Amino acid sequence: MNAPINSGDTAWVLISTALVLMMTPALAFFYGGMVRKKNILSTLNLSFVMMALIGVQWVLFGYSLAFGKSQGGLIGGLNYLGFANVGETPNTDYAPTIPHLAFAAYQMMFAVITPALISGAFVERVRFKAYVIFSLLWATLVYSPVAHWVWAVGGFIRNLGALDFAGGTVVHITAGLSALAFALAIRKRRHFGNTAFEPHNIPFTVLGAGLLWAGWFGFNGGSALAANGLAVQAIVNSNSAAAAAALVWMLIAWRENKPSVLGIVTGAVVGLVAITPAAGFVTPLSAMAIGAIAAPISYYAIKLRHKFGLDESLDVMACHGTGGLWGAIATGIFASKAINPAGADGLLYGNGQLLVAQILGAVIAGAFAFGVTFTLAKVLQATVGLSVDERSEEVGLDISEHGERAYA
Amino acid sequence: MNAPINSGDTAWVLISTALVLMMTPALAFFYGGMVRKKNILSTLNLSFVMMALIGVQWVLFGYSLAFGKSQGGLIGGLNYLGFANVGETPNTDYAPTIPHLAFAAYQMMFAVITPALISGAFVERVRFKAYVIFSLLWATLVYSPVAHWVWAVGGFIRNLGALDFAGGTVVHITAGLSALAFALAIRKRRHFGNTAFEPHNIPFTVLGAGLLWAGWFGFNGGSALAANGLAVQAIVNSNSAAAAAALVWMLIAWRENKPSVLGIVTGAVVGLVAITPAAGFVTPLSAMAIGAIAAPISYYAIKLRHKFGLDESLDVMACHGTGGLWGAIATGIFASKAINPAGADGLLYGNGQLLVAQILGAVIAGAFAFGVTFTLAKVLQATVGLSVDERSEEVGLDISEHGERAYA
Amino acid sequence: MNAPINSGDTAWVLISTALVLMMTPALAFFYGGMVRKKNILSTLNLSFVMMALIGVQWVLFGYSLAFGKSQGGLIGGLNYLGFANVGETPNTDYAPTIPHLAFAAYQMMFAVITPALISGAFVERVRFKAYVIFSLLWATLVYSPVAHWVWAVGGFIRNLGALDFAGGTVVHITAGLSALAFALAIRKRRHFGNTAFEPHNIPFTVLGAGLLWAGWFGFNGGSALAANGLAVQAIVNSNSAAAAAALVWMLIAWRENKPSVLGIVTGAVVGLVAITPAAGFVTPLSAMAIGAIAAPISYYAIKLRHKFGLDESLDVMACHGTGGLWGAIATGIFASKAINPAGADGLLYGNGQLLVAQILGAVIAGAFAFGVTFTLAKVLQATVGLSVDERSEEVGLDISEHGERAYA
Amino acid sequence: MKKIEAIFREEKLNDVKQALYNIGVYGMNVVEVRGHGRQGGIELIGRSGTYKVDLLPRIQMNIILSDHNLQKVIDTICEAARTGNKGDGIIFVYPVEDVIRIRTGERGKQALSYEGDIDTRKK
Amino acid sequence: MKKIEAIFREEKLNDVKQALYNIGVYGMNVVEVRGHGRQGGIELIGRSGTYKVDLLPRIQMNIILSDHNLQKVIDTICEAARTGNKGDGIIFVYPVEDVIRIRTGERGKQALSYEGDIDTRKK
Amino acid sequence: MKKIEAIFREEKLNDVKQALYNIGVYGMNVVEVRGHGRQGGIELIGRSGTYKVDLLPRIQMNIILSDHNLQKVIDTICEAARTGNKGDGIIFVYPVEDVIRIRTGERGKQALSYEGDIDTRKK
Ligand SMILES: Nc1ncnc2c1ncn2[C@@H]1O[C@H](COP(=O)(O)OP(=O)(O)O)[C@@H](O)[C@H]1O
Ligand SMILES: Nc1ncnc2c1ncn2[C@@H]1O[C@H](COP(=O)(O)OP(=O)(O)O)[C@@H](O)[C@H]1O
Ligand SMILES: Nc1ncnc2c1ncn2[C@@H]1O[C@H](COP(=O)(O)OP(=O)(O)O)[C@@H](O)[C@H]1O
Repeated sequence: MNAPINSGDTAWVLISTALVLMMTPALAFFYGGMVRKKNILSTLNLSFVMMALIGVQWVLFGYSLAFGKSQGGLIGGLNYLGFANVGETPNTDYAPTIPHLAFAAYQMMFAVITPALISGAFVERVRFKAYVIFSLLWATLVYSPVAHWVWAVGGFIRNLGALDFAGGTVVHITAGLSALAFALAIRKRRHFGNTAFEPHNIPFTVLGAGLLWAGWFGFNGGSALAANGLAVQAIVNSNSAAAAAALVWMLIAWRENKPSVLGIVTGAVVGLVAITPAAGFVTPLSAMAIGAIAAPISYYAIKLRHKFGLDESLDVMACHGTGGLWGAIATGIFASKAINPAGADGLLYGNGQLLVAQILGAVIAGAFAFGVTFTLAKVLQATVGLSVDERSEEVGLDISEHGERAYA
Repeated sequence: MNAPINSGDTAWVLISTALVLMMTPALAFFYGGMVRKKNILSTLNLSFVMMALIGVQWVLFGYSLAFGKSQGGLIGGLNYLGFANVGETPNTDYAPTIPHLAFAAYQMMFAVITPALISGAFVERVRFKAYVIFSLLWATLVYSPVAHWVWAVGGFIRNLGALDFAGGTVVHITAGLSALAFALAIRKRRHFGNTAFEPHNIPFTVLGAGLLWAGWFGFNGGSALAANGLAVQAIVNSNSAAAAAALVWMLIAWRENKPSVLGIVTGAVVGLVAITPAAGFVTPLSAMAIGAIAAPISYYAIKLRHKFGLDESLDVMACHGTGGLWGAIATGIFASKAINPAGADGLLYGNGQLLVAQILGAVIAGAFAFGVTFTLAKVLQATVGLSVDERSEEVGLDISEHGERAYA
Repeated sequence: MNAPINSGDTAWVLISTALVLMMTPALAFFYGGMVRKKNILSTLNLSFVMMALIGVQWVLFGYSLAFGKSQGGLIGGLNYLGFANVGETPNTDYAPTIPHLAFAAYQMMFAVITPALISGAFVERVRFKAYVIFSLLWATLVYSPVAHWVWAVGGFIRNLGALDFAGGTVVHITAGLSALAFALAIRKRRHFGNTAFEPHNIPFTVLGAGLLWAGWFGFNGGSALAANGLAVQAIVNSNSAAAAAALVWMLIAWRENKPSVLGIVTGAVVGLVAITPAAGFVTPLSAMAIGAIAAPISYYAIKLRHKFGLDESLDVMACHGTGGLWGAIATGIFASKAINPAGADGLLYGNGQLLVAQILGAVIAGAFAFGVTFTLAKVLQATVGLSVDERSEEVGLDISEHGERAYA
Repeated sequence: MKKIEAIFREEKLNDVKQALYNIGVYGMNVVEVRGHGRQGGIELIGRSGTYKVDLLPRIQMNIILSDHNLQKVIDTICEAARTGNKGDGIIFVYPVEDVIRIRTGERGKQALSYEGDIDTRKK
Repeated sequence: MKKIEAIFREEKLNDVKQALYNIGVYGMNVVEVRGHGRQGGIELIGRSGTYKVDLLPRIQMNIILSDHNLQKVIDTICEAARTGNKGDGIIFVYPVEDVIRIRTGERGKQALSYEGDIDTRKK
Repeated sequence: MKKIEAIFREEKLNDVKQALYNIGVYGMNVVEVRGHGRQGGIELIGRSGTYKVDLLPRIQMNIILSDHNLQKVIDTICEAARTGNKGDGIIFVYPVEDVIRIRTGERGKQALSYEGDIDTRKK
């Protein structure tokens, strides 16, 4: 007997799917505003093209590897290849009140945006060809497995008892650590360290941040997979964390100097990252605390990155990596069964075990993402080449990789 | 016994929440396009930062002051501090079919955008510090009380029988009159009156207007607090009023000279403002009339403002203030119980009393907002200072207040 | 006895309405990025103003002509003038679980965007006055009739057995063929063929494409008129076709030269166009095939248009016309009753009849749109004049038609 | 050698450029300036009503050329850029002391020669 | 005839322009440049921390005028553009060989006269 | 005193600027121009197929300097800006009659001195 489809839940998951889809172009603008004029189209495209590439990959086999029948908790089976057996009947393992296809489509949008997030590490010099190959492999070798471990029935990190409501580990930790690994493998931009790379259009970044914030309601709220109280909790928590993080970031910067708008919107995004794993497990006041603490962590992580002279260009590690790590830990501290009985209590509610599982899960996923990415990057470097030659870089990737000029 | 949660209604209110949230960055761009290049980040931020500031304030105490247990019809009690007692169970006073938390979150977005609206009055010269303090106080001393009077059970304007479907009085009249008061308190921009301040990026304004129009479906449609016929009515009315107002604005401008695109999109926004209080009470044809009449009112109000030599820079009073006032009056004229039995009949349907209540409510709220704002502004002027010094103004607020340049 | 209203379905159709509304400003930016700086406001407005003009026209009589009681299968009757009789009760002919008004509002957004699509044919030289008159007449004489033929109960193309899930014929074929006809009637832009008209802001085009993609989930998914499995199918298919088309476009361009970002996003839009009629009738893998084949068709259609020296400026025919035609045919090939029992089987499933009906429907609608448009354009040319004089064109339409400059 | 600085309406760029190519003048560069002259300003339309702007967009085209081509180029530009309305613009002529090609190191007149240019044609 | 190239702070454009109108100088054009001089650069704020930019936005205003008005115009600009802080800018003076009005074909000084301008006023 | 107008590829700005700082040349300003010369144009990629653009973006760098530094600066720019491909650009040299610092009122060579600059170093 099939569980009946609930139209309200379906409506909510569908619109959440659209919201999360929109986050990829939003990210494109968030990133694009921060690069130089000669690389804006290239940077926009590094995000945009994931909607195409992973949009195909996910249907063909990405979903099956992530959510197909578990092969020993390590990877999904091939039973959903080409969305076979993914139809209008619910998959009761994950979302008993909506069509299975809706779950698969919603999950697709997470798979799409994650490699796009990584692209911030190597903008303004990456070879487009290498990026296409890399992200296809990454989606297959990192994203699908980690999604399986953390979210799939039988996944081994899930079995550790680790919680990840909406992708703190699956999306942000993997993206952050992979960005770090890639940045260590690829050469720096010319003049990095000597010349300031001024963001060419900060309003684009603000636009991106505004759309990301709204989209995150679908990212975190939709992860309830139903239009219920839990979805509302997740949204309120997301907003609270974003607001608190933006405020705190502003205050830190103000004390030091002046509050840059780029900083304020970055703070908001960092807050959203940090609350992602916890969104459905904590109270709004805990969410505020999580956001408020995330801000200084990322703020100083960026400074540290500069100190190390590492050209991880748009600070994916500092924003998504450390934000995601803190979120995983914070879930272990602030989670409360009073909010979500399907979750667990955290340290603050007297249970230390969750925190251990959280850290374990985060470290395993992060280390795996780092290792595979570094290997992939090195192999690509030795074969197709990771970065364009210096002259092409100076001319700009818009011209050299795409034969275009953004503005005339 | 609790009312059951309806998933369709919840889905609708959640997505409306996201839509209204998105209106704040949309407003940022609507405003940002109209200022000079050197103030674009500052202007964007005056809106954006409200998502952070009021996002925290509303959870901590703003919501409680607005919708907590009424203290004599004047202000809400402290029973919802920190969203205590605001959970997944419906608050049957306001929205019996969705989680109380969803109602509170939805209302938050209105509280966020209202002070952002006011910022149009003093862009390009306001001291950021003064603005942060002002808006925090304003949200607490003006927004929460007026929301309570108009919408809360027991609120004294509500008890007068005045109707405000989606915030004509609570949002637009308070914003407009506060903008007027603030503009009277703060000094003009240098060269105001002698030099034209050309909008630096009208496409941004068009983008903002487009997103505002879509967002308004959540603003007015979501105010039904359910995915029902009333929500549909509100959306159809909103669209009709916006369309009619934009058309009429275009025609007036055309007769005078040429139809500017800035004028057309302004007309659309003015139509949306005017229909806001009436959206759930009138027919689509009445909505068209309301929009069509709103256009000349605001059109000539802008001219008048110029005549007075008042630097209410982006015409918040002319667009939101007079638009909101006309909307309140129009509700008293066009409202029909045939559309919404929970409403009342207006003048056109033989009942003059509603009109009286409407005017009374609008005048009280407007006068209160004006008075408190003027006082706050004067106090801030005497203490932290309302505006930056003239040299900083000439350099531009992006550099002087935020240490940034928008474009490179 | 009335069918009961389903809140989930209503929520889905309402949010789809908002999404499709948003597609019009999205289109404005998609187009606006491709014109020269001096015509950006004009181009944005050609789309934006349709929200105003058709927003009024549809309520007054457009809807009635399209979906009013059929007059011999050719046109709707006047029973819905001014949205009379269009209320909160469902219209069981079309959408039995949502308010009739929601159906009418949702349909409005299609009527709004279709003439906006055509505007790509004659940007940078069209007389605004002529455009306003043209689009009003076009909506009345082409859009409403064709919508009636294809979608209305009793419509003669519908009775042929032709399928059009979300407007491949009604929207894209009519727009494409009308664009072609108009381009043949209006003069070319000065210097066309000698000088390159470089797109002035490709990021705007990417922004537009990103929002169009998300909006299309409402366009195609909403056409299920319920939050059910069919809506999900339509969304998954839309995404699959868009992704495949963008990828294939990229690969073709890459083999020839370099993959331009403008090409990639164009590919995505073309994929979405092609899947529109088929979205609710085919499998995701068929959808991918449809998108993949659409890409080269449009790619070479653009080349052909250049060869003919035709100034159909933004390739509405090549993208929407041929994309729509291919979509109509593809529906006749790939449709499967297994996906949608209310549909029909296509050639691939052993039924050749559907293909015949599809081609017949497409040809009739296309020829009709072409003929009426060409006639209208010629009449307008002889009366108010289709294009501005050459000096005004050189100065740019922003200044000459609207008295504005976009950027300062 | 001389430098010509021709300031004219934006919308005339294509026409002027084409006219110069036609007579074999290929070396040039252009920049967008805003200027004020006998034409006082223009009225633009705002949200409601108009406002005046007094710096108007113009193209400044710079051409460095040999003395003997000066008059012909001036005449060509004047013809292509003229509309007859106030605001058509103005041409300035400056002395140039030296010219150096970065790529080839050529100097002086030699550096100002282009394949198929006005001087080649004369021959 | 001379050409003045005055490079000064963006934010002084209005003041300089107004000062020049006041003394009857109407012919001018401006362009946005980025410059470096005695002022080394400025600090901008990034996401976290600051970074230094060494080319700063300046307005370059070009005025072609008769020799006898040179000093007065220089003085006027200096006064209106000065803040006293490093980075105020610099004025260059060049010789001009000829001036041609595109619309009227006027040449030389004649071409540099404007209704109600500094020379008319003197009379 | 002379004015150097060096027109070169956008992407060389950093290199040229750095090379000039290295020899102690600090006073300069740059503006983005679009130019045409021996390099006819470039092909850009559109939606489908290519199209040709004939005005290419270049940086124009203006340096006003004392006569005795002229050759060294020209050499430095040439070296830093050269790629060897068509389109590398061109340098023009003009006479300058006067220079005035807005802030200090210094005139002439005095106005062209910078702390630690090429002339100080020579000593
Ligand atoms: N004396 C001048 N110095 C510098 N630029 C000038 C001068 N006079 C005119 N211009 C430039 O020429 C443009 C056109 O001049 P204007 O006097 O309006 O044209 P017209 O001679 O056709 O009336 C101005 O906008 C300005 O850019
Ligand atoms: N030698 C020079 N050549 C060209 N432009 C110069 C030169 N010196 C200064 N400038 C321009 O003048 C601007 C201001 O110069 P700067 O030396 O910083 O001002 P100040 O004299 O007030 O200290 C610079 O940004 C640059 O645009
Ligand atoms: N005669 C000229 N007048 C003004 N600018 C010129 C002239 N010749 C070249 N330029 C400028 O120099 C740039 C490079 O010139 P080009 O002839 O293409 O370089 P190359 O000498 O390396 O072939 C041109 O784009 C243009 O901006």
